[in-house]
Amino acid sequence: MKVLEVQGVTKRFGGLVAVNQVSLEVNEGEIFSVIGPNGAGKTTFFNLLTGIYTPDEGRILFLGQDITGSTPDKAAKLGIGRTFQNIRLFGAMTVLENILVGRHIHTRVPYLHALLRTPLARKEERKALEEALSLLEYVGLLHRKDELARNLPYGEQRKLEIARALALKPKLLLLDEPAAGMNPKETEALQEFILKIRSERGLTILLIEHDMRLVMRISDRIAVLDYGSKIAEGKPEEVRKNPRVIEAYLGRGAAGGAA
Amino acid sequence: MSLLSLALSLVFLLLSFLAPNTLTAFLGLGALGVAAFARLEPRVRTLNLALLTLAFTLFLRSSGNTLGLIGLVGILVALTTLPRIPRGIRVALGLAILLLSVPIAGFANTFIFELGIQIGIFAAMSLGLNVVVGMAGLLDLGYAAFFAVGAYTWAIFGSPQAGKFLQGNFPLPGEYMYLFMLIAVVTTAITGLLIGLPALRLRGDYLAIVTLGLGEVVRILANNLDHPINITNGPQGITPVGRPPIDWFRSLMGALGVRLDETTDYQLFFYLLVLVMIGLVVLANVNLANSRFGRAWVAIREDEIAAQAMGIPLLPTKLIAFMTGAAFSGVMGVIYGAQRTFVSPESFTLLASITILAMVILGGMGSIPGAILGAAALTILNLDILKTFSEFVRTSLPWIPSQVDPAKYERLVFGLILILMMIYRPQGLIPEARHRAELEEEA
Amino acid sequence: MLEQILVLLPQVLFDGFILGFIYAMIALGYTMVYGVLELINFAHSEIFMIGAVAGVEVFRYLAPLIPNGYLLLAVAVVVGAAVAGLAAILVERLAYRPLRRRGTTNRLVPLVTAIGVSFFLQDLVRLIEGLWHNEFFLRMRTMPDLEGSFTLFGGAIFIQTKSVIVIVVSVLMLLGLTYLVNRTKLGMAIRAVAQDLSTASLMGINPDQIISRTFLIGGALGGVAGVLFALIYTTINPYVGFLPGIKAFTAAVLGGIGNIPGAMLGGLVLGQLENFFGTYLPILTAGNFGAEYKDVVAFLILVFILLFRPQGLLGQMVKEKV
Amino acid sequence: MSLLELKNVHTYYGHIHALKGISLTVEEGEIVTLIGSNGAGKTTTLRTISGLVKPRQGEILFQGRPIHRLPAHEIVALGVGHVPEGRRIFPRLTVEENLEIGAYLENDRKVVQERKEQVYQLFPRLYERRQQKGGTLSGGEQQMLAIGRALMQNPRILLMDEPSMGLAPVLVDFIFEIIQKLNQEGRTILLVEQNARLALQVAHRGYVLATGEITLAGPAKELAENPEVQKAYLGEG
Repeated sequence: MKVLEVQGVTKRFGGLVAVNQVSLEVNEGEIFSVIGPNGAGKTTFFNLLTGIYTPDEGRILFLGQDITGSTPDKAAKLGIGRTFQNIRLFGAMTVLENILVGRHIHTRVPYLHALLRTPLARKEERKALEEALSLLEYVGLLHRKDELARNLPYGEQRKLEIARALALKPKLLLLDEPAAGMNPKETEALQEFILKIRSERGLTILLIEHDMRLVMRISDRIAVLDYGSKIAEGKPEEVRKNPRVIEAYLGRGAAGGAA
Repeated sequence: MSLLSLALSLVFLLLSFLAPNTLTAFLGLGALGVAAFARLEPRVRTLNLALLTLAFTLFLRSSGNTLGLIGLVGILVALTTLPRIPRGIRVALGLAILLLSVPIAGFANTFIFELGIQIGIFAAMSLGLNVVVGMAGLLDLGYAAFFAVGAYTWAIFGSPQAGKFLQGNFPLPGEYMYLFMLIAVVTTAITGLLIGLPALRLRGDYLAIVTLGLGEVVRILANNLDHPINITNGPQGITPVGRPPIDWFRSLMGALGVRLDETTDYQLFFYLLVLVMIGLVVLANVNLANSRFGRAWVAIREDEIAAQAMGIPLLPTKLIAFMTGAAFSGVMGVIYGAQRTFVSPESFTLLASITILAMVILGGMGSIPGAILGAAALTILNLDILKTFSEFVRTSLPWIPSQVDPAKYERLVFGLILILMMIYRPQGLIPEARHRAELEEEA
Repeated sequence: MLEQILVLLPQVLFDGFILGFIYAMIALGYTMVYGVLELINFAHSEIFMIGAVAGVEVFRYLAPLIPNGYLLLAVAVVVGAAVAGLAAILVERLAYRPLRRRGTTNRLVPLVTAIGVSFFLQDLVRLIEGLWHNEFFLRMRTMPDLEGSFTLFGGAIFIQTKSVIVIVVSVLMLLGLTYLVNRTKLGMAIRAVAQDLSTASLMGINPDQIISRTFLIGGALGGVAGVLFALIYTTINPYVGFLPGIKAFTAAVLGGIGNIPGAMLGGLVLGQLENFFGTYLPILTAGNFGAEYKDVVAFLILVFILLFRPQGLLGQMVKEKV
Repeated sequence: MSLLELKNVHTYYGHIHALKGISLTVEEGEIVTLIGSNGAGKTTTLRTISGLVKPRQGEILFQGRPIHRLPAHEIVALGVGHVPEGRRIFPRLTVEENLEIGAYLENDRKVVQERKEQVYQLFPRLYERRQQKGGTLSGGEQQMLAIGRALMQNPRILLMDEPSMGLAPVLVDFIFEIIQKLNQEGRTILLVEQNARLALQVAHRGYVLATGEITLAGPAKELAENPEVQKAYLGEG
């Protein structure tokens, strides 16, 4: 089944075409990576999928439903979770509270119930708390639950951001450069983690990443953006050998060097 | 240290009997400072606070000096914020101060009641604004508009005013005030919706100026809607605004052995009513803060884009915060109008909005004890200290021109408080954990 | 009714221009500071008021020495500009710069400070005037040679000499500022700091210095506007800045905040609209709603622009980086 | 004495420890490159050198003089030119004004004029567009303008942050040719690049950054042949 279908999406900022006629399809359970040089339009592409920007042209279908031009909160409610390139945690909230915010849409407490803290509100809050704690345990951050998110080390902030997105119980998870700023050991752990959540949580994952080792190892398929246009798509080996990709991104002579 | 602290408290207690004057009050405040900030054993600290409660009560009763009230508020704040004081003692001492000390002093000096009621009304409003500014991070500079809507909601129908444009028997009987407290929740929430719906779509700083403008619009309407139809009676304001009959309260108090006269009966009644309201407002604040709504507000304040990515819709969530704050203010407006029996546009200027904002900021954005402390401090400053200072200037410094009347310089004082707090202690006097983290980090 | 409207129209348009020029000059202060610091400088309305007070004091003390009204006004304008400019620099130094130094990211902090400064200055001026003259409602002394008037188009427009002065002075000011901003090195540095403060510092520009000068220029313009305001409306007090201030801010937003020609245009448009409603609202509603609602109109305009064209008439959309 | 020397520099963004003890040198006349993945601290290193962020610990010496406590505009005045990440040209200044603001510290009109002519010679494209607003230029033209603007300062060292970012291959080649040309004319360049292959081709020496630390250093040729580097940054293995 296709989780995501992007059909000819274009986004312009003034004269600049940030995303140009990009189409792609992501199947259920896949890890699909989008790579390309800095400034190639990858993050803009994510922002189009999550409703932060509205495309000038084209359509976006999520689970067969047209979500073109929807708002970020609607995209989240439909089941698209995401992380951000430059980590956007709620820094002054605790780790646990960050997860609880992630569970916002699943905590069904009407306003008056919350105001009066009725039995219904208590029950829902308790449930939310239990689930949040078990999620923290799952990702290995339980011991940090009462610390402010901003005080976590960088690697754990990245992890918490993914955990917060998981709290949405998304069907599609968008990860924007999750390995940025990680050393090889941390990257390896991240790789295990991504594979684990994919298989255990039945997720489809769309990944933007610069770390080629990570991308080549975990992606089922890869699309390459350059100058806002998709210049290649395929399995990791295919992409790696594609001359256009080598020229635009991996660097001239990369193929020769590898040989 | 423990001994010194205890000794200080005891000296103050003794002096409260012998020489209840301003100097003694400062000694008492000093003793309170030591009891709150020195490294003391929890038991010693608790004992100290109990002693000080007794001493300030006696002092207030014998002198009527409002510095004593500051002391009592200080103890309340200490009780709510200091760690490791047994829960039972917190509650017992707190109730003793609110239900015994203040009324005892109030019977001796009715100004204390007046001050207590004003503090209470402003504290409840600060708590309401605290939801909007402190939790959700929405800078509302027109908050007094909701106070006005609440006050007018009852004033128009609780006085003969409504008869000027409606058929029917006005004023409505005083007991309708309780009903109108509920109605005011609705009218102010609707006003909040009308102002918020356009304003909350805007970025933070634009929101501030638009709420300021729309707050002014409400005041202009109150000032001018005496024609073509006389709804608000214009700048003269509306009087007399009805109060609920309190025969039941008199007999209840009589049964408890409290003798009331014609001024103290309503004062004690409104004082207790305001206390109940603060209790409710605090409860609502705490409940909301620990709910999905409270978390969503903080999340929006921290990062709107990330909050949206968590499925939180911006406008509706902000509107709920805005309307909640508005409703708190509206209810207090009804009580304010009834207690003073007079409502006029004068009370709802930008100055009023900024005063409430200054209370929240002084106490600490997002902090519940902070909002109460801020309200107490600024109300006492405004109603008492500046006036006393004026008196002093008039009698002791006659060379200062008569136009320079310190009581009229609230803006100078509030402005200075805002500036100094923002520069030196943006997290407020009693910071909430989150804001402390956020604002101290920058320091 | 239509006839009544038409008869009044030339006069309404002319008066609207005068109001508009004053708004435009104040609006420039808001827009320039917003341009460099993204701060709504609430205290700018008090800088304007300080200029007005300075003008009144110059008239009070120097009128016996300078019998020529025009010369006296020139002195008042210069003093008003200097005092207001200085006050603006002081505000920046004492209140805003410490916040910048701390690197506050919370946008509420500078805004609340600005409100505090605004309130503080109102009463500070009142205190000073109270100690000085034992009164804080001030009257501008009238100079006979500034009190002339004439009519145009067979009496369709009644024009005071003062009005002509306001228009001449403000046009000169606006032209001067345009030259300064577009043609001088300082102006280029101001624009650079406004567009990208940290990159400007990579050009060797000292942002603090440029910000200080921006406050000086904006404050001086506000001060001139204050003197002209006092000249036209003759009575002022320490709280007189609030309404013109918030309307000038509206004008700045209307033109596109941060945009200098926009502020001028916005000021003129708002002056016209306000004067228009102030005059015609009572006529159109048969006296039921009077001129007092013209402020309401200004606020509603503010709300509508912010909602439907937040970038203003001449501004450009700024997108947040995600 | 090295032209530029960093000694054990630590920089923080809030609680995030972005640079964990960076030490490096740049000699007069060299091209030195910093390579590493996104978030490794390359840009932070340049921003720390030019004073946009302050190091919490460590020293930065320029011509032997400590500069790590100076504000950015004073560091520029000493001769450190910075072509920032993402170009950061002033969008509402014209091309000509963007260049003139680059020479803000030069008061001699004649000198400014001469430098402007040199830049136009280097990038004739900019001359054609000199009256256009910076924001209307294409990405490649903006990069030229950013380099030209820094050259207007006549800097002793040029810090370049990802000049190839988002550019079409043909333009990337052009920019790298310019970098080499500038170096041949005697300019010292500290180059941060994601395109490690190209960077190592033009540079004399290089440093590899990972999570705020220097993990490898050496002559560019050696680094390009290092299997670790090839695997991590050249998309091989």
